[in-house]
Amino acid sequence: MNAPANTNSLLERAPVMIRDWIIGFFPESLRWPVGALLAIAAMLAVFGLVFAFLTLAERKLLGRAQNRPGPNRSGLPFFRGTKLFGLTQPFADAVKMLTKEDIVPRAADHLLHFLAPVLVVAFALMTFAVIPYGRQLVAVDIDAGVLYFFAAGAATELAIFMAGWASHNKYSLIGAMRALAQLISYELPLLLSVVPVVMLAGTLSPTKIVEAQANVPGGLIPHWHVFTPWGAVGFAIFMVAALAEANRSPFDLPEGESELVAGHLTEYSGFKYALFFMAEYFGMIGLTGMGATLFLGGWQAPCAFLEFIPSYLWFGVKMLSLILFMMWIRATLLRLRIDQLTRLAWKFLVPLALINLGTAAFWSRTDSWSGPLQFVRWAIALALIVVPFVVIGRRLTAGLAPRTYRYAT
Amino acid sequence: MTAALILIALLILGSTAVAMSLRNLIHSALLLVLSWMGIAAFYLWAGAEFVAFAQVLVYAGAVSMIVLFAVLLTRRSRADLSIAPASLRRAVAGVLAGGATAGVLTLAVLRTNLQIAPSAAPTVTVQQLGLELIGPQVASVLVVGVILTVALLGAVVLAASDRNDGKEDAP
Amino acid sequence: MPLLSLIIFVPWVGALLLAALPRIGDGAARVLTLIASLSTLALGLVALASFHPAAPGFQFVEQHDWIRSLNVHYHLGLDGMSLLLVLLTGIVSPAALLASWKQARSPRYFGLLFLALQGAALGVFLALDFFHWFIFWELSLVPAFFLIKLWGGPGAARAAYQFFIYTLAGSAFMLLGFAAIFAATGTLDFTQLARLAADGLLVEKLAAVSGFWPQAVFLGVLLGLAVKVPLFPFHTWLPPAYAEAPVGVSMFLTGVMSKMGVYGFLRILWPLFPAHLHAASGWLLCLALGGVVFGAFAAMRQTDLKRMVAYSSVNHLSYCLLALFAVSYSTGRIGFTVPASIAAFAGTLLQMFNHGLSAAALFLCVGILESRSGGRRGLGDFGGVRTAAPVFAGLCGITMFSSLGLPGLNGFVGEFLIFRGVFGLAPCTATIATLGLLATALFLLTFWQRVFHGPRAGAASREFRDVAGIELVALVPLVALMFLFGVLPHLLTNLFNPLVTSWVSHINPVVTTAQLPLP
Amino acid sequence: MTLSVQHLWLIPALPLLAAAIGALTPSGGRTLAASAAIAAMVAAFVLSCCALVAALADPTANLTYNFTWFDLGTGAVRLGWLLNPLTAFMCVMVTFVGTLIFVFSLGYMHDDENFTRFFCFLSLFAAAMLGIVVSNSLLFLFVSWELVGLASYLLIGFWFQKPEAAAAAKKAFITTRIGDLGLLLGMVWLYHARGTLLFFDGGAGVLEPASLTALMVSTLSCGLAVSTAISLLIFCGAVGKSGQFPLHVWLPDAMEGPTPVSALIHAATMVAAGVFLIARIYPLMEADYHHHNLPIHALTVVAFIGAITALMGALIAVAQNDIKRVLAFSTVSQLGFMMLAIGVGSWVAAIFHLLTHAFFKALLFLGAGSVIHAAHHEQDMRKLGGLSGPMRVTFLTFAVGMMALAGVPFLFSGFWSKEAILHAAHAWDVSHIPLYFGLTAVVLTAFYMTRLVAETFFGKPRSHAAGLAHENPAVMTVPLVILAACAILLSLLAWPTPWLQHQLDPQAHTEPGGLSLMMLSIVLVALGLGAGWALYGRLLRTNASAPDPLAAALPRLHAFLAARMMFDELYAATFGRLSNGLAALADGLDRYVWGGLVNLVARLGQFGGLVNREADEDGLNAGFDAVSRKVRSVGQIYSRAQTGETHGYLRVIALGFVVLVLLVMLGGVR
Amino acid sequence: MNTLQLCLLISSALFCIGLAGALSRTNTILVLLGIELMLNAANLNFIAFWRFNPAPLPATGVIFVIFAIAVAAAEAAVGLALVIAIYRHQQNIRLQDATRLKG
Repeated sequence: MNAPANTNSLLERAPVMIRDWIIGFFPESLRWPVGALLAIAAMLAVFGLVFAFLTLAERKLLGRAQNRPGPNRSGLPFFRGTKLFGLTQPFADAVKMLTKEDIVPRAADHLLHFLAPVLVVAFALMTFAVIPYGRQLVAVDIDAGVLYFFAAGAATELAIFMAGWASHNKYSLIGAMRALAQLISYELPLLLSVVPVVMLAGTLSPTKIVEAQANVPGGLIPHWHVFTPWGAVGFAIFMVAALAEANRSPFDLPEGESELVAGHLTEYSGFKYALFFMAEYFGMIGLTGMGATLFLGGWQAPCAFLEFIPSYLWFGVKMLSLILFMMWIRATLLRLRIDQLTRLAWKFLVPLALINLGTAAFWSRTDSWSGPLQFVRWAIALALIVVPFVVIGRRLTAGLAPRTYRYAT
Repeated sequence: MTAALILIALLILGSTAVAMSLRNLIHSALLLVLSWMGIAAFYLWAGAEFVAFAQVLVYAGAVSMIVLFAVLLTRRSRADLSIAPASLRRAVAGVLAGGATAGVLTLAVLRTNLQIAPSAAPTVTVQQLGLELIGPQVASVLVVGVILTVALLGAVVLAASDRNDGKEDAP
Repeated sequence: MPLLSLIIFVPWVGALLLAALPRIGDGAARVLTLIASLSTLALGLVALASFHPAAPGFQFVEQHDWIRSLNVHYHLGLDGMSLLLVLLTGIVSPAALLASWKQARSPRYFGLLFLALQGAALGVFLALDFFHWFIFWELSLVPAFFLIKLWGGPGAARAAYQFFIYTLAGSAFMLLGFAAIFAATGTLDFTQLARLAADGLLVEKLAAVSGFWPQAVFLGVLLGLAVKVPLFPFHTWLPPAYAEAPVGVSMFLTGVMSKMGVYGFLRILWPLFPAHLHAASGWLLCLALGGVVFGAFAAMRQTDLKRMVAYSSVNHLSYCLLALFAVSYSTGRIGFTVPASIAAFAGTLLQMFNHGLSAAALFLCVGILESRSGGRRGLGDFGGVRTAAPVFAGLCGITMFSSLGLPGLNGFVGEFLIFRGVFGLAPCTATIATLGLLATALFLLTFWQRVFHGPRAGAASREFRDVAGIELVALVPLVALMFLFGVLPHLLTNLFNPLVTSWVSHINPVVTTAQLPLP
Repeated sequence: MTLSVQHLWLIPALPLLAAAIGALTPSGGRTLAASAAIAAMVAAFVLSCCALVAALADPTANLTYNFTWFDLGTGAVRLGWLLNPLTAFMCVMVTFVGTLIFVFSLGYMHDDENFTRFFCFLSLFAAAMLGIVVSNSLLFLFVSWELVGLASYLLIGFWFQKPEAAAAAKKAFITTRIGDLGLLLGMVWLYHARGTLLFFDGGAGVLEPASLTALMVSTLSCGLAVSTAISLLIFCGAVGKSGQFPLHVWLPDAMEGPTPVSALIHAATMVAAGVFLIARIYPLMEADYHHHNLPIHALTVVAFIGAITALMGALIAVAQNDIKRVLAFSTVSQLGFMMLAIGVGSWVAAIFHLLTHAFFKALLFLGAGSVIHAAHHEQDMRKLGGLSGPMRVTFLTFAVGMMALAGVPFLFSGFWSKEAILHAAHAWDVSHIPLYFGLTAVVLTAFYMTRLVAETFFGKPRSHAAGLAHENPAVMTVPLVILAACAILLSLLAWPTPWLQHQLDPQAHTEPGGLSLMMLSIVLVALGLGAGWALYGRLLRTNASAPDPLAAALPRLHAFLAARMMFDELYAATFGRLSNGLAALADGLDRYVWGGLVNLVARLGQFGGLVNREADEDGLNAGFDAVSRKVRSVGQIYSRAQTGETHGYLRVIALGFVVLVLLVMLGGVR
Repeated sequence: MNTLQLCLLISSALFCIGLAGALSRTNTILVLLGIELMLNAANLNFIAFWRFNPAPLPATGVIFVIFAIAVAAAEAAVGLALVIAIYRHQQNIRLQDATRLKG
């Protein structure tokens, strides 16, 4: 990709310059580990804060959605009486979590009980290594980045099982089983929705995928994957699967408060519970980050003349918008039953993803069509997607009576 | 370079040895997962990233899940937890056989003089692998695809426990 | 217009129609069968109209590739002899159907099998490639077997089996022979084989394979044909088969089926293996003579009328063979003269045709007698039928005298020519053969005397209907034809005269060592 | 008014037409059939006369008209008509006698229900006979010859209800058929030798000098000339048809037919056909006469056969009691005379005797017929008697016939024709035996005729039927009178001048005199008549069962002669048994030898099947079962190794692997 | 004793531990896991040889390992399904009890 004119704007290169400056202090041999440590520290800091404020944002958003203000009581020790709009609420929560008593059931398998939250957070954090936050801002640029991302994601199920098994509690075990079933069911559509992107970009490395979505000089529509027919469907399936992977809203059955107390988290309390909570958010961040990278063009600006805004800002905006979108869904959609959930995955998303693969293949073959053929291309691609969508959709809901809405009178 | 290798080797061998000797199935299963992670690390050490992540994804992600599910589904009887006397004899026989094979293998490895080129770890990009797979190996890819589907369906059929099936098998 | 294929397949189409209409009434089935059978006569006459005897070789030739890998062609052709036999079939089969008009139990099946038989017979006379010739040859056996077995008399089953297996065994050898020929020459077409044989290549090719093959192939084909004619020692299947068969079938068997054998000799054996036939002709003459004499004398001993007529047809057919073997015997010898052999061949063909008519008519008369006596057909079962049924007696008398060879009727001309030819070529055999003539006269007159003369006795004593209606329609044409061909034989001889002359001219007088001039 | 040779075929055609009409008319149309038949005969007679006129115009010329019947190969089978004095005379005789007999039959067959059928057969017979006479081709002659045989068969077996008639008809046909075979062979040989069967074909004909010399030249291996062989074969036919010595047995039995039939066939025409045939091919017969180094001459055979037949016929006639049998044997004897005449070289005498004999024998037969008719079908002389009174005309005409036959001198034609024969026999230089046989025959003829007349007409009626006899109506007696007149008038043919001789054979020289022979024959005739009268005339038989004087004198000889010299029994013993034996052989051969062979093959097939099944059962299957049992036992040993223990298997694999690697390592396999 | 031999030693050690485990444990699942280990040992060898192979491309070793992993996964799935089926049938999963398939 030819570097656009303003890649060397100060803001753009600031983080890299800082890092080089710090590394400069260390001897050659230590340079690599120090660089890695620095990246880790930066990520922890940034995402730690982002996690904190995300919890607040979520509670404020839910509140507003349910026509109530949300947390606005917490204040600073010394600024009594000032309206902080609940900004310090996360810090208050953090203190609460740390100080609450950590109860471990006697019959529990202590080792596994302790190991479960640690592994969950560890694997969640490991996924951040490959996400490209900016033009050169990627912790580890390995060739099979996307695969690494999903491998790490897959490991989290292990930890959930440990949690469910170790707490020696029927509810937690059943909750773990349900969580596992959901996670495994949705891992497939998640991966399958990513495959077209990899096919079109021709590589598994996230940085190259983002570069593949660089702006064509003079093109008005951003050259992102989402703006192609298969890209859109892929992105939609990816987002639904991501929701399920992160145990978010419509798919948050495992710790459905109303039925299963907290699923595999029932026996956890205090800091371990907080860790699980943090891991969930990190998972969400990771998934939305990878979603943005794959479909929304990562740190690419929508169009050439907006290049002057630094790449990592674009990435941030996109990621946060996705997260807020997830929260928004949490506020609106109802929770799905376990059989609806798995049927949606196996009978709807997987076939659609496979067909999407077909459309992407058609799309890549017909790249050379130009002029009026573009519309034909678009029409065929859309048809290839919409028709199965409608057919499978109707077949799935064949047996159900039409939805009746009873508004509160 | 070899330090890392030795470390990884210790991790793998240690976890497998302990896993094989533990009585608690879940623990031995999880330890095995650890050993698979060790093997993935070895692949990383050898430079085959793709294989490593595939190993992690397949084993840690999927196989471990099946193993754990299998363990859970077959836990009712307490009998298997206690080591029956007969199995002690079997254990000794097993270890002896294992030892014999180990001795022979090490003898074989040490006796053969394998020259190695002192080159750096060769890196193979995913694209090269992809081209290789789609190129000459396309047949085997398809075959593996078929095997996996068949295994999937077979497993479902075998494991599915519908009511009347039970009666048929009653001796 | 593929006339010859039509001739062969119209009866078969009729058979198929019958098969396809299970609910057709008895009357309709009989009429349909008759029409299909008459088609042969009609088409034969059409062929006769546009047949010019003088043209050499075959006419109305149809040749299509059939099995290219085996070099087998669907090759049909018509020459004087085949036309004669087709016309004979055309005349005899409707008569046979009319004869069994009342009797046949289920006329539909009877018609079906009969038409199949007729088609196969026509196929044999017209096919010129061994492959489908042999198919027709074997195919004619199957319906004949069932007709005899299902509609025959008390001993029908045994007779049918003997007939079938005996003929089949014979033709199995013939098949082997032709397989050898095909292996050696690569072709099964009679015309080509004849050309090969003409310039000695056939024997040469067979000998090339291995020494004894020519003789073996000749013997095989000879056996196959001999069983069918039947030549003397191989005729034991004939009397029971003809006796047990129902009237119509025995008429067809004696009228047409036996002619296949003689046709086979003249069409296949003689042109293909002249030298071998000459070599073996001494023995064959004796056998034919045996057939003539023993056939006639055996007839004298028979009490069952049908067996008697069967033996008489053995006798008559042996005359045909006598003539052929005489010609082949005398080729190359001093006694050989062209007019004698022409007369012999002409006599054979005429005898074939005339015997077809008279034997069929005789069987019809015996059938009529049998129908009146409730199935009994012993010589002693009747007496004085002439007083009871004068018209029938008259017609049967004419038939009897025609098969006796009385001049003025059709039997005489053929026999006279045969004797004229055989005497010229082999005088001693001719003199012995006259014994046959005498014996024929003897047993026929005994039959006539025991059945027709004397006071009314046996079946004739009771109510004995004179011949009327259908039987008359069947019998009168045959008798009329006997008179016609008796007085005007040139109607027939014109057909095959050029053919016979060409046959004789083809005999290259292979002068073997000076033999005894005239045995 | 002359009849050209092209139209000669009309003579046989007319009766044939009448026969066809007779056949087609239902049994009711009696008058139509009869009138058609008689009209046809009269017309034929008129035409014959015209033909006679044409023939006598130039006696030596043989007028012929040949046409193609059907072409065969390069040549063609040709037939033709021949007109010469011989043909003409025969046609006239046949038609004239035929007409008279037809008229007689009107009366005789009047109350027979198959009346139309009778006339149809008679016309058929006449047509066939005329066919023989007019034919110029031996082939057409043979055809008519066989048709004559058929007609005689039908007529003899006319009353087919009677088993004897049916048997007689069959016997007649078979015996003549035997003769015909000889004729057929001769004809075929002639055809083969000369390539044609026409008598006179402008030089190429069989009887023309060219072919005769050719036939003479070629001789058989046994030295016999071809012409002799052929003529002897043809003579066999004549022997059969004319009832000569070996084949005469059918003639007496032929009397079973109605008397007009006997008259027509066995007096006038059919039997004469044989003589006519030999006369017709006389040149062929005579061809070898002048060659002396030949072992045998045709004519000598004919002569001797004729002589023997004449004597034998006369001898047997003496001992017969049935009128018609006596006349039958007399005919045989007279035919012997004719053959004798030809044999000794004078075919003209034979033909003359044939003509005269036709008339008076027909007269005798018809006379006998009217007697039988009157006596209600009583034929045995011993039962008749005393008919001279009531049947005056029959008696007188019968007497005329008797005297003509016996050869009463001068007045009757029989005397002249017999005289000519004896004269010729006397002139024959080969041997005189035929002459002596002839003379004895003359005596015997006179003797048995007088016996016949005496027994039948004189004395008293010895049976009730004879008693009732009365004269027949005119339709029967008129033909008798006419015939009697002819019997007398025919002597004119030879008496003043040998006119007939000149017509038939102009060049033949006739040596004068020979008066002593004539006187000798007159004496012999007188002797015969006297003896006959002596034995039977004077002491008339009183009743039917009275012993015959001759029988009393020579009992065994008379019994032998009464039994017709036992020929029937002889033939039955020899040929009858031979043919039955041969038939039995043929049938046995078929049933047991060939049938046996086929069954043997069938048995072999079954046996083969049996052997195959046994071998298969014991040998193969048993062996196979044993082997499979062995394999299973070995299998069991091995299967114990399969314990089902997975660990066991794994352990074995591991140890196996170890051993393998050790082998590879230590074995030094590099 | 170079690194390749070291790797081979590690893999053979892993192989033998798997074998020993498979042989000694009665619990079918562990036997299956032992076999799984032996398979992974083989994969180790492949990668080791690929790693020290003078001509690393084409990466046949790596591809083989990928296929081996896929097939091993399938095998594990079917194996464990069998275990469940056996369990349902004989209520325990002791391998030495499952001897119905004997000769």
